Amino acid sequence: MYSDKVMDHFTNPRNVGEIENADAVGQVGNVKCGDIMKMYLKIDNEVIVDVKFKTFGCGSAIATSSMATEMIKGKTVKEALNLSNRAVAEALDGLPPVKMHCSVLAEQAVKSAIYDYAQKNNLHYEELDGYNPNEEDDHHDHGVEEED
Amino acid sequence: MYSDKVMDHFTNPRNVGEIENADAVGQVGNVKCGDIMKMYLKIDNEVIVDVKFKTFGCGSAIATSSMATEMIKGKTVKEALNLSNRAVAEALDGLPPVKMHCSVLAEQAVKSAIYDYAQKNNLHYEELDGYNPNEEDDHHDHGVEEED
Amino acid sequence: MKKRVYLDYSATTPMKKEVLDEMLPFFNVQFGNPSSIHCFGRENKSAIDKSRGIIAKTLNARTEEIFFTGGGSEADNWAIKGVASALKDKGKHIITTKIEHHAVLHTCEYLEKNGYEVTYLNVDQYGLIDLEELKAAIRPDTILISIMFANNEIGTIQPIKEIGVIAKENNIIFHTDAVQAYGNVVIDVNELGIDLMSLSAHKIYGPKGIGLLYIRKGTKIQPIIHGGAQERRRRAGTENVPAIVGFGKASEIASEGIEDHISKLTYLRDRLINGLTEKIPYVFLNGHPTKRLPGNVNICIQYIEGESLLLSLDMVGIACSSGSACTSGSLDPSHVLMAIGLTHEVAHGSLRLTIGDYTSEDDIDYVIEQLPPIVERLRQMSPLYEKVKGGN
Amino acid sequence: MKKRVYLDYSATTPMKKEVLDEMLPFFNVQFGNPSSIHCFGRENKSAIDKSRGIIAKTLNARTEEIFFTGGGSEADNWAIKGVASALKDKGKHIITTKIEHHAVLHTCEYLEKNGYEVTYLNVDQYGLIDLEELKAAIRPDTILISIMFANNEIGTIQPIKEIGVIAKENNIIFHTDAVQAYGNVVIDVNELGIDLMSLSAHKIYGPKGIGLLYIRKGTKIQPIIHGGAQERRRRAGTENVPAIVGFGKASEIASEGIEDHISKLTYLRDRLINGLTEKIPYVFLNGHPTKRLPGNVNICIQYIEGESLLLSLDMVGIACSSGSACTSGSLDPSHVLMAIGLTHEVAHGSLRLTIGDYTSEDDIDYVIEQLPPIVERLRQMSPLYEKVKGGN
Ligand SMILES: Cc1ncc(COP(=O)(O)O)c(C=O)c1O
Ligand SMILES: Cc1ncc(COP(=O)(O)O)c(C=O)c1O
Repeated sequence: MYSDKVMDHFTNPRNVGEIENADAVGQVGNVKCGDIMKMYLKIDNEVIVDVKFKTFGCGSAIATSSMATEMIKGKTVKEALNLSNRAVAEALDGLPPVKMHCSVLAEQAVKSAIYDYAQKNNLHYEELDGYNPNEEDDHHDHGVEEED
Repeated sequence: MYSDKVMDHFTNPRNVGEIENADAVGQVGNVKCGDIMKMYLKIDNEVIVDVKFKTFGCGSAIATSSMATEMIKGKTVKEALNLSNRAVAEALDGLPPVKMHCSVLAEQAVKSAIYDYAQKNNLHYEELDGYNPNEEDDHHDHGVEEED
Repeated sequence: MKKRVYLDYSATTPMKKEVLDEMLPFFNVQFGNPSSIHCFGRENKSAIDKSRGIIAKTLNARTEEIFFTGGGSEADNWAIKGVASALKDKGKHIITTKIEHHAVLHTCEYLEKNGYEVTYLNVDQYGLIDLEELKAAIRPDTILISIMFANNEIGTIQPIKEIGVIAKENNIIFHTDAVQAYGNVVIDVNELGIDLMSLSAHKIYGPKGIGLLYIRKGTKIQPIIHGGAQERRRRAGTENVPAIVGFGKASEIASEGIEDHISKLTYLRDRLINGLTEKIPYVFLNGHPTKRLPGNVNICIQYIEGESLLLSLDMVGIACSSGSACTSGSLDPSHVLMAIGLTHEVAHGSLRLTIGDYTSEDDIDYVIEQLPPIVERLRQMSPLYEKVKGGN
Repeated sequence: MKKRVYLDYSATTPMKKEVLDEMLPFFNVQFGNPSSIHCFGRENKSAIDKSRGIIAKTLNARTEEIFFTGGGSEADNWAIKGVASALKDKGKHIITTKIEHHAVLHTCEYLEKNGYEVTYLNVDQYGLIDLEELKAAIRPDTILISIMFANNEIGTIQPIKEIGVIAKENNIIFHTDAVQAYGNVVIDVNELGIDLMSLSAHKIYGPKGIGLLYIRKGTKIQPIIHGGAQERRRRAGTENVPAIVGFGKASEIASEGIEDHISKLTYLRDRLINGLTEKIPYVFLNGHPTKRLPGNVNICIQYIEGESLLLSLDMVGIACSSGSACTSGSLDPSHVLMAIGLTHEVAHGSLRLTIGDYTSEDDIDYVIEQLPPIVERLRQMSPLYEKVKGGN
């Protein structure tokens, strides 16, 4: 079902935990769908110097959170904003179709944390234009195949 | 499916053939249903001294014809008229439900032959009262179970 | 080899060796079509009827009331659509429950789209229906009551006898999906007033792809698979002889050993329930404490999600499920857990461990030993657990 | 041991050893429910999809166009009822033939009772439909053309490609029951323009109780077995993993050896036809001399009845059938033989001998040797034969 990479990040997730006095915190997902991701960032001079996450969710939710934190650690905020869900999924050697929404969630967790950072510090990132963390689709598609 | 007795009478049918100058000939059944029995009797002084049959039909049609001829041979006409299909079936150690109609046919073949004898000789047998060989039910039930 | 503990007997069971041995000759020696009159097929009719007889006896039914199908789902579909179609002139109202298997629920939904009305009875926190609510739901046009014998997720056993009485009093056909109950509960169709009952062989150590519908003589029902004259013209298709023979053998074994089976499974079940609820905080049992299948353990482990639990358990060789195996393609929390009043959050953390004939006390103790650290690890990752940690 | 010659391959086939070997582990080792995510079940999803892929390839279909069912009859029911239900707003007219298998015919009759109209096309003396009659039967409300690929009794192969073209031109869904054709005729669903196709494993040396419906992507069809999400939500029920795996293996073997299979069977078939028609007077072949299944011999032996023939042949170890095995419960002459214009009398004397992979030339010669005296013996008993004897 899952690639070895997914299983590795599920079994040994990187960057689990919280950051006290984080510069940015974002939380996405909802219990109805069974996935919640919370991300903490430490940002220094526009560089993400530390990142931690907590996730309630399935194996791929945990693995994508872990992978996403790895991918943005040490990157600039702008670089982090350009992280796409496909990139996370690819870095994990792919996800089953029904699990692609987990990678979307990971992308959104990053965005949501940076949005928090922008709000707090009165910053503007054009990558966040039009982004509203509360507008997140409650009934996102889980990718189950439709009949034709 | 069939009892050993049925198989025995099917494999070694008794009294197959025709009787030239028979005193009575009867034929019942029709090709639609796939069974035709023809019976020839030699009657002497109200006693069936010889009997032969020809049958187009399934294994049990042949076996019941054979058994019926055995059962009436040497009997009086009256005794033969009292031969019931159940008696023939029992003598064969039973027939499958869907094949019970074959024993009915055998009973009717005997009746039909004796009817011919009665007609030819202007005789009256009360056992034949109400019997009309042409009234035979074309669409007789083959005993296949009905749904409820 | 790594330890492997199978605790998913409600999803399916391994076939017993005696069952397979019984089936083997029918694959390529006595393989003929039972409808044939030659020696390759002829005896197969009696092999089928022998199985039918064995199974009928375990249910106190008559041989000719057993009709084989391609599985439990087909039997459920048949019972419901078959009665709906046969009695459409009498009425178009059906009563069922909110916690049925999807084979019943989706069939009912299909009928709703085709002019029928369905009442879905509520269940209480234990998963039990309310007999008064059932009585109140009955209408002059009610043609069928379909209530499962035992639930596949939480194991709750319904008051079947009482339902049978109500159905009879109101002259309504009573169908029960006993796929999970059969082999785990003693079933007497006459004592319980059951008119139609669905069973499936692969839940009782028999083959997959074979089930049956018990049809009480005189019950009005139409076929749903039309064609050849098999199963006394009620279910077309070349008979699956090996599977039917295997079903018969599995039934025989199950019925002979049922008392021991029940007491052994009940003992292991309660040991597991007690072990887990004692060792792990924020855990509670779903379903009824005693009116439940002997092999069913269903718990909610708060603050974590079921799939990650399953994966972690799988890594230590423990196989179980989270909600119904049949629904794990979907990610929505189980309709059964919602019907007993759980929140989404809690329902997502459900774990079903189902015990069977090859489960040992060691297996149970292994789970009791392995699960707590897994739960702790996942909770440490969970943002929902943060809030409660303080009070821990 | 007494010689036993099986010549009833169209009724069912023995399962090949390679097929059984492939199935065995799935009974009690890798037995898990494919919907489960643990190690007992997980790999079974891929085992199923592997089979699906193998079978798809043999048909030039896509893997995701194959949907497993509980047999050929269920597939036929599904195709017809599924389309009828999906397209009921477009129309309620279906075209089929008079010589379909009962799984198609009785399904059509059921629909007729439920507001649909069905045209049953005639066939000629060889069992072939008339393409002009088909074209003329098409109406604006025609939603489905269901015409069998090859007939199970007389073996006649229809002009499927031409039918496919007509269906396509008129934008009508085309279903074909290819239960008998599969493994005996090369089938390319794209080249032949087939939208839906029913197959059954037990006719190609695979297990009983498993079939499939090929559904061309985009074809409108509703499920008939509702429930769990199996088969991409189109056919509910725990997957019959061993049988699906066996079906895959049987397909693979059949497709790899199909050319040899066809030429071997055709040779034996013609040897048998020639031998019997030469040796026995008043015998004629039913079906088309060349557009017929490679293994099918169907003859009428005048003046005698089929069952007594079968019994006599069985006693010398020859197993065959008279008309469809599925209909032998009934005593009416076969609807197929009536449709090609035979009289009742003659139709009752039909014999179907179907050849398969384990048939040898010796077997054929044995039949040619054994049958004539049996026929003679039965004719001597037949009152119908008296009339013609004179001219003999
Ligand atoms: C042409 C045809 N269609 C359908 C079927 C039914 O297949 P099954 O026996 O697998 O239900 C058969 C065989 O019985 C057949 O020969
Ligand atoms: C309660 C219940 N009903 C019906 C079914 C369906 O049975 P099958 O998988 O044989 O179609 C199952 C199991 O999947 C079940 O647990």
